[in-house]
Amino acid sequence: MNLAVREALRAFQRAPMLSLLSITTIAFSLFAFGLFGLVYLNLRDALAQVEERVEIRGFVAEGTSAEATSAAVGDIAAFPEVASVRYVSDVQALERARRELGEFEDVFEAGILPASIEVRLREGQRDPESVRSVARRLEFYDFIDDIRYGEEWVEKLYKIRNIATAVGLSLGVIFAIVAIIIIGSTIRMAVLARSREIHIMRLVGATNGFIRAPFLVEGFLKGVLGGLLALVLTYFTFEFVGQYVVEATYFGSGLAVLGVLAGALIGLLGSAVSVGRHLRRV
Amino acid sequence: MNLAVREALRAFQRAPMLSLLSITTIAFSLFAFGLFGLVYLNLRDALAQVEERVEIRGFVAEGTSAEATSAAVGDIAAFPEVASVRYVSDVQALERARRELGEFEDVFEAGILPASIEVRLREGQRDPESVRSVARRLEFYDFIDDIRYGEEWVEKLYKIRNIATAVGLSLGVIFAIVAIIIIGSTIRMAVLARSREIHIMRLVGATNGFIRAPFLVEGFLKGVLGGLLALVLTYFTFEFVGQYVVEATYFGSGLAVLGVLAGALIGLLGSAVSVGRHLRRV
Amino acid sequence: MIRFTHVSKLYPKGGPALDDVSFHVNRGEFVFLTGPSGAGKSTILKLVYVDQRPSQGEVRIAGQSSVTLTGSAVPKLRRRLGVVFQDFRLLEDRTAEQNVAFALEVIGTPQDAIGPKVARVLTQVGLAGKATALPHELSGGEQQRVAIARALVNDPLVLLADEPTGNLDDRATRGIFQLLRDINATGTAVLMATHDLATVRANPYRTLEMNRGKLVYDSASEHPAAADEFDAPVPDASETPQ
Amino acid sequence: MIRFTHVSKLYPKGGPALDDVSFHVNRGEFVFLTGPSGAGKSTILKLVYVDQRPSQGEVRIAGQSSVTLTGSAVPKLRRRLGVVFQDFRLLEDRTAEQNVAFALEVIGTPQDAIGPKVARVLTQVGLAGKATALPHELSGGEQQRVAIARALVNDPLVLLADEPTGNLDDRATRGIFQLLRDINATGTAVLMATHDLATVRANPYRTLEMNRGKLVYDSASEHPAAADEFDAPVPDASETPQ
Ligand SMILES: Nc1ncnc2c1ncn2[C@@H]1O[C@H](COP(=O)(O)OP(=O)(O)OP(=O)(O)O)[C@@H](O)[C@H]1O
Ligand SMILES: Nc1ncnc2c1ncn2[C@@H]1O[C@H](COP(=O)(O)OP(=O)(O)OP(=O)(O)O)[C@@H](O)[C@H]1O
Ligand SMILES: [Mg+2]
Ligand SMILES: [Mg+2]
Repeated sequence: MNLAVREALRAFQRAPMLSLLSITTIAFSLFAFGLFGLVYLNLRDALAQVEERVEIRGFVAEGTSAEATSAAVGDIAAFPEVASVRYVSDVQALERARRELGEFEDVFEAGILPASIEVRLREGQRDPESVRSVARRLEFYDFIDDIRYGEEWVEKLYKIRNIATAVGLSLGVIFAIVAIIIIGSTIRMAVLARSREIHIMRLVGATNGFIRAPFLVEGFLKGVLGGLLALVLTYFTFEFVGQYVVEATYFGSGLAVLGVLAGALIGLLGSAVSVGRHLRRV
Repeated sequence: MNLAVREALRAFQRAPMLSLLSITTIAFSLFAFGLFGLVYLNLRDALAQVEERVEIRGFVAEGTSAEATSAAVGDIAAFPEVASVRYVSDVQALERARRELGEFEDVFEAGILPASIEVRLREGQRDPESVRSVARRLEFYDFIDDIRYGEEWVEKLYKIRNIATAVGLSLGVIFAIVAIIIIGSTIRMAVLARSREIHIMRLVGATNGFIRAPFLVEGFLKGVLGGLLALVLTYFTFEFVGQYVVEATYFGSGLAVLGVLAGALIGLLGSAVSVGRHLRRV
Repeated sequence: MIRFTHVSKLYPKGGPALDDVSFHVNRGEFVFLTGPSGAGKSTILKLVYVDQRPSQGEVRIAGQSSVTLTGSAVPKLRRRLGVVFQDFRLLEDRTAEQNVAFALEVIGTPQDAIGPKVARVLTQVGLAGKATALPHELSGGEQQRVAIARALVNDPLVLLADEPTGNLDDRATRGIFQLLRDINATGTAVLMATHDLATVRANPYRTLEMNRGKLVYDSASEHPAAADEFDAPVPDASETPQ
Repeated sequence: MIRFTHVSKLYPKGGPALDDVSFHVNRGEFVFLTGPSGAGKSTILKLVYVDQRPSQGEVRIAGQSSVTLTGSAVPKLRRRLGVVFQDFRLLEDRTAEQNVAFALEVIGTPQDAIGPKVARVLTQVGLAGKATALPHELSGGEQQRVAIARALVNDPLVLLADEPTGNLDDRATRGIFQLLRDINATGTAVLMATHDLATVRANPYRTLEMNRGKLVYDSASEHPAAADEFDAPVPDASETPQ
């Protein structure tokens, strides 16, 4: 094994740039996974918070009787998805608007904001689908003029999360494939360059496992180095974002170790596939 | 030369994946340049259009005399950067608001929109810097309460353009470097793998140029293929964007040929540097 | 030890390299293999160290048959052989010393046993002073002696030597030949392919003569064969010799 | 043609490989170079084809001096020499034919002239039937003959042959030697390093004997030297021979 490690290090010397490139590519692969994994994690948290504040607001037509609205409030409260329902009169609405939009105070005059029924949903029922379905059911009340809900925002966040996941996954997979190709090619060339040596090893009684070992060690080392580099990269990116953009959650040491292992796996895989295929031909 | 091309093609056979990777990396490098080049071109056009509509609006305090405002209008018109100045009374402002923001009609009531002085700048003077400087000079008039100008939009577009240029340039340069490294490493390994052959070539009287030629041809071919691939990639991206996002301008055939030449140059460079360095040692 | 039974070898290109060859070599025997260029001498040796498989017939080596030998059993068999290749087959980027040590590392010899063994065998072939030279820093004859040292260092059961003195002058040839005789005296069988008729004539060993793939002369058929023990399995002690 | 003047060669490792060697070879001469393994025979040849430069003294070849020869002039000089290397130096991934053709391609011989030349020279060395075999598909002696064919195909001004018959049996040796004699008869100087004392003794050519880097015997010093024309520049006609 000692010999295998020595031979693997020799290989680094022989193709330093290509080895570096393999390591960097593995690192980028894991970095892409890691970065978009972090985006996913943080967006998931953000979504949970935003969803908490999701509310459906039905504007009540002027001159609707108090009985009609309170009957509706009771009905709506009975929907399985609904957590709470609240009636906001036009006076309350104006007050709230003044409070919240103080800046534009002069714009709001009495009577321009209508009364509304405001509905909050239970946890787990706040996805765009459920929100839309409750909103549709509110439309059945004749006296409800217009319905608003933060639909664009929720949908946007969901979209961002999905895009981030897809981009992260595909970038990661692409880089992983490129890494495997580079490693595989490096080893293909190393096997070609060392074919004479390999042939001689065979002739003096070396087993296939013995011949294969340095290549596997080489791939494994590259993978581990790539994984560590990826960890460093994500950490600095994360720190940078935390400082200049938003506070975010980092992943735990368990996931970090998993990342390095994933690198080792990519490295081993690239080596194993290539060395298996090429040794047969030498 | 015939021999050099044959040897170069042999090299492709020996390391097909690595050759493909070299080509792809060159393609990505040029793709990055090309794509962000296109973004730059199109943003430049968009900026020109947006800037045309840039206007500075000074809101006039209630109860200001007509003489004061018209004197100010005269003064401002004399600024070198200014193309035109217009006074908009409160009645005109409300009308315009109703027309433009029909949707929110009920929100606007007489008296809430103040009168204003609206200033447009000359072409070439519409960059954020000039706009800000004119706006600052408007502040000197006591009766001007508040000044608004599309500053965020202009600055945002400028920022996007600058970011796009920087991202494009750096991505392009990074990929170009990676391409040169991959090509260089491929050739380094090829030189190592063929060192015996190269030594023998020397012994039977081959000149250095003769030995170098196949490697240079190899790099050149990779570069040209990479350049063509990049053209195809940008073209499809461009078509896709044109169909689903916005109409955009594509670059002419002169630039396209330049791109392929740039690819050839990257390929040649990667080969030349590596082969020069390694042949000396064989 | 080695038995060829009606062995033929046809390479994909060209005619038969071996044509119905049968002979056996006993344990501890010393055998010359002669014949003109292209006669099939190297091919016989390649069949013994299983670089090639026979097209027809059977080759038995140390109790193993070419018919049943699996690919994974080949390394184990080779560790019990020492081979001097006609073209030396030294590793270009390792010193003489490292080339010899390599053959020991490959078979898992403990690290601290390697140094002394290598030094001893390099001295035997007269290259103690060139231990740290790379192959391209050695003369042709010196390279050949490194190849011989590598074949000997394992204390093999059988030594296969393909033209081991082709690049050596008369005096060096006599030295190497004496070395092979010493090895043989310790019980190692030696099968040596050579063009050097002077050496063959000067030594009273058995001679196999090949021509165009056929065995045309076997001096052993003139005098009685030694105790026939060629087919008995040999205890596998070669990995921890001495 | 070739003149060594007080030439010494010290390799970075080890003692002097050549020690104050002086001799000259005239145009069209046939010279044997003998001596024990490690004596410096290959080193002399390497100095002639400028694979090595002398540490001291001067080597002149075809009017070029090792003192003034620039690196870029070396290929041109080599094209006028034919070299048979002791270790053959064939390209492993090319056939016998391609290996020989390669030497012509490198020096820019027109494509349609290559085929006939290659076929002719392969026939001369007795390998017409093995033209499409790769080196590893050839016996040791066959590889050696490919190497000889490659050295001859250029119609060189000087043929340097390092142990060209080391892997050949007596009959093949006589064949190759006859070939070298024929070449020599057309005016090509031949400098042949060899251990084969039988051949040396059987032929009345000049013999240089080396030992430990020193020139210890020159048979030419016993009889008068031929017309001394070694230093005259030779017209550069080797690139379009015949
Ligand atoms: N791998 C191969 N493929 C095709 N033909 C081969 C192969 N190996 C050897 N041959 C042919 O088989 C014949 C016998 O070769 P072999 O190497 O056994 O000869 P040899 O007796 O060792 O000759 P030499 O004294 O020249 O080394 C030769 O004609 C050779 O060309
Ligand atoms: N590149 C080198 N570096 C160091 N020493 C070298 C180098 N080449 C040759 N030598 C040494 O120089 C001496 C002479 O070598 P040379 O190859 O000339 O011998 P030779 O006469 O051709 O011997 P042989 O008959 O064995 O081929 C030898 O001792 C050899 O080890
Ligand atoms: Mg042979
Ligand atoms: Mg020599």
